[in-house]
Amino acid sequence: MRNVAIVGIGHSRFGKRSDVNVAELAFESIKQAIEDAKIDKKQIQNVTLGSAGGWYEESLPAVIINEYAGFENVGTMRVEAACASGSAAVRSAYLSVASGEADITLAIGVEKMTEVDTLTSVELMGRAGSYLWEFENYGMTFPAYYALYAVSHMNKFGTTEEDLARVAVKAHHYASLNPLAHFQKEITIEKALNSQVVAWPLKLYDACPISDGSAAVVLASEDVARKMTDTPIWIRGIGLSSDSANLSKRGEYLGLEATVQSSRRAYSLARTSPGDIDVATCHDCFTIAELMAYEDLGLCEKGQGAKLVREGQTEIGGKIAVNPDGGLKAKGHPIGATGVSMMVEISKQLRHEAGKRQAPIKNGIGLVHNVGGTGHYCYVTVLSRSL
Amino acid sequence: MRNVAIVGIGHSRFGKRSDVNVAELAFESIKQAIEDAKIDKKQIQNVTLGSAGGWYEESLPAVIINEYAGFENVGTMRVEAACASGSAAVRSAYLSVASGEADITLAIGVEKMTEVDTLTSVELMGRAGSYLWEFENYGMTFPAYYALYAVSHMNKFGTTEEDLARVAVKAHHYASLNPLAHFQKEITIEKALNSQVVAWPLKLYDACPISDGSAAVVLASEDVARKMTDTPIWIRGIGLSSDSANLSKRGEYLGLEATVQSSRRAYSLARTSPGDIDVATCHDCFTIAELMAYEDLGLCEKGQGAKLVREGQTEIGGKIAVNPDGGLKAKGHPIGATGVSMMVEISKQLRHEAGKRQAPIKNGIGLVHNVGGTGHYCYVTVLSRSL
Amino acid sequence: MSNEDSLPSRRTLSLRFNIAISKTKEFWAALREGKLITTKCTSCGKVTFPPQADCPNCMSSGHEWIDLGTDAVLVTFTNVQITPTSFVNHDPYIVGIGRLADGPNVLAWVEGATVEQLRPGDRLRLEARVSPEGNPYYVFVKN
Amino acid sequence: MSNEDSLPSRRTLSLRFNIAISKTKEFWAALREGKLITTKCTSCGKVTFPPQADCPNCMSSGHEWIDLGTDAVLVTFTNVQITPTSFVNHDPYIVGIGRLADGPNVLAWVEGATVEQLRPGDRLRLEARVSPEGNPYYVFVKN
Ligand SMILES: [Zn+2]
Ligand SMILES: [Zn+2]
Repeated sequence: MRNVAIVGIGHSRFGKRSDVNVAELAFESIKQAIEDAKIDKKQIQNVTLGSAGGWYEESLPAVIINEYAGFENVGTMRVEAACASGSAAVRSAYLSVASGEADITLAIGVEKMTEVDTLTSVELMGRAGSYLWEFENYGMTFPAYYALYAVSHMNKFGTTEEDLARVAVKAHHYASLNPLAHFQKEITIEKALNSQVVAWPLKLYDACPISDGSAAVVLASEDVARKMTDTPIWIRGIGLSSDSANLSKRGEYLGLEATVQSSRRAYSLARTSPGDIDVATCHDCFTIAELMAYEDLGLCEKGQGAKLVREGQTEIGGKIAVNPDGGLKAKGHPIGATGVSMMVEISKQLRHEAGKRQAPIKNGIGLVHNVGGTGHYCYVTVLSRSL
Repeated sequence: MRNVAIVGIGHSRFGKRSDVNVAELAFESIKQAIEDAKIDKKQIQNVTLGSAGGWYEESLPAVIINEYAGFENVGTMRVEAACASGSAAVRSAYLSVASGEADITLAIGVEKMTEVDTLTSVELMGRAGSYLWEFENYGMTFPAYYALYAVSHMNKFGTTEEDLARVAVKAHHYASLNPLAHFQKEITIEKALNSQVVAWPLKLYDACPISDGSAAVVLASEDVARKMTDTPIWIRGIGLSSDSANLSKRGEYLGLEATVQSSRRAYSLARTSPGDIDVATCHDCFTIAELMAYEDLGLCEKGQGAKLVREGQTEIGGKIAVNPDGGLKAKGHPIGATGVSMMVEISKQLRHEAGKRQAPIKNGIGLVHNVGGTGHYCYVTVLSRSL
Repeated sequence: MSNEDSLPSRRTLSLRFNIAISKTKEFWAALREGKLITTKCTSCGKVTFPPQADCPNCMSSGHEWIDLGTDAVLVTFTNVQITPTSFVNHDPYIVGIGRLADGPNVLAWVEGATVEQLRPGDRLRLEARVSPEGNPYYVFVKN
Repeated sequence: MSNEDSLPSRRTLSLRFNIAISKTKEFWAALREGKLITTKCTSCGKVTFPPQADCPNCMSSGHEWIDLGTDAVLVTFTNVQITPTSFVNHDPYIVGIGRLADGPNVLAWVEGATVEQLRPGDRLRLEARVSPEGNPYYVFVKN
């Protein structure tokens, strides 16, 4: 297996992007990534798009985007792993290089979610479970799936609504330092606690917004990467796992087994452990998801997630900086873009290019945790500054 | 890059399968493939699903199918390359093994198309171009896109409606020998010529039916494959390419450039040439597509496709047996299943397990040609009996 | 065009799926008669809910239908306040996951209590219902 | 349930997209006034149709709007007899691809001839139209 590095990164502004269609939105990141890698786009041998689709008019978005960006006769496909589609795209581009099929590949993540109205968006997300048994008769929604976990976690471990609000406050704080984030303003615990209940006990400020956005990374083999840049960011290991489609088949609703499994595989591949990680993006589509991620990734013991956020241990300067970009919660969560966006953020952090939200980098190791659906998929990627 | 073989194959009956949902349909192939490979399903390290989706109720079909088949905590994703989604799934499973990420992987292709009515299906396929510029205002359909090629080809090369009908007659003949095919009866040239015009000059019998179906293959690394089976079928090269989303950006409408590019890459990787191939599955979603494929794959000179079928050179016993399984045209074309189904058929042919439709195998080399959309994607895979 | 910056499509994509239930029609037929049953593999004994004709454990397709049972314990729950388009005329509904005495979990609406009155561990009873459109479904009722 | 083997879903997924055209609104505004224009890259000179604000050749975003021209030659065509759901009230329509004198190809409906009267090489004229719903579009008319 060949070593593979991220050698170019691009990231659009996230938010309600009614100024662009899906191809124009993807182009913003593609252009940046290619310029950052200082290559000609003809050097890219294949393009993988991560996009869940359904929210916008194009049903073959990979070829739409390739045409718009001027990729001709390039190998391509779209991958879907729900909200982990972006990481799945990066894995595909990675395997192409790691196997020797290609030397330079591009992974793009994009979603244009605001082409449909909000309740249609709620419907599209609610259908992303086991359709007949969860949606047809019971109208489950994405917040409702996570609320089932929140109630169980609160009941078992004493996690409180204030604890969830703390995660939101942290996210909005860092988003206010990230010019590409959907939300640009800080919030207070009171504001979060007093927001509208969406799926009890989860409130509006416990949930990520519906966002448009894109991100892109150029990957290269070791030989090529070393010639291209002084700051390659190495992909040290990608662990992937999954769980049942139907939530009723899960265990205790205290955490996501797919996160446990995929992170253990990633740590093993990268020969690292949670204590070595300087900075992480955790999949905080809901505030409860971030607390469960701390536990499932092994950043703390099971049940101690709330304690970690109460003590500020996941802020910049704490034990480990989590979601210094604002996270899904406040940066936004354009579904297919999220995993690639996380790779971009960790690359910036490891390159010391994160500006006002730079975390201290000691070991040079970062983590990307990207969940699809309600733990249906999980992809965990370990990145590092050196091999 | 490690050598990779197909070591297990499975294939459902194609047709209007109102007796099964998408998971039950996929299960039929998965079970066969696992039994054929003589493995325990726990040995499978990751599962890639090829499915275009949209025709059936599940929006996360990969996890739905994994749950139904009892895959727990397995790495997984869905890939989409329109009608080439099946080949894209096989490539993904292949790269996982070739890179060393996994030793045994499973690629599944499935589509459950008959859960919507026929005109909705026509709509879903028509939208699979450049939406605003081809569908919103002009209502293009899938037959219409190919009809643009047919008219140009007929005008330039003198290809006739009878030539197209000959392709249909050949397809139905072989389908009648394939118990898993959608259509089980032979047709005549007259019947084809007199069928309803769908998109002039293409008629009902120029078009593949709307089918449900699934197929699956187990892949293994060389070391593992040699221990598992005496008849590994080696994946010698996968070439992939693409073309513009919007048909107006193409050249002369005489062939698919994506086929030309991807086949040249596949031949080069496999160190083979068209003359060495014993048996091929060509992407005949429409009769004109098979004739163009002959030319674009280099089985004959440009413009000579009709001559090849007139002379019977692509029948079993001719220069090269093309679509001995009945092809998309008569076996059926459950979109995501098709590429995997092609791998299954060529594996059966190379293993001498194709029964009444067995082609003579001289060089032990087979070809899978799988187009996505109207040449938007193309994947060409070379398979062989020996390395 | 209502707005120069966007073009509302004139074409609505309407998808209404005809879901195949042939292999589990016994479940729906029994439900219509007020009974809750599910599948048990005749090869390995695995009980599955939702019912499935093929065994996820041993991949055998031999199965028998057994009573699902109706006594359950509430594992977790939520109250869906923002409902999707196709439930837009519904009042908010409580959804819970209950663990049946005989094993499998079931996700369903919970009736007979407000969200404030519910706690994990509460005893529930699974009951058959028929929707106004005539579709059978099932709910938990708090004892 | 109309049939024991299938369960017609009670939930229709209706998707109608609000397509962003902000970056090419000049095209749609001109079309509404009967004029056909497109984009030309101010860095490399690449002319693109459909119009796009970012250049597929050099990736620069600087562009100007130029006349597309209206004279075209028919390259290929078809007659769509089986129409999709959202065109179900339409008569069959002829779609052609025309090559404009100044370069780019355009796909549009062809008016002024039956399918039997058309041949590749026919001369066409590109014209602006407005749909009954008020949406601007363009068609080829056979000269
Ligand atoms: Zn069993
Ligand atoms: Zn330019």
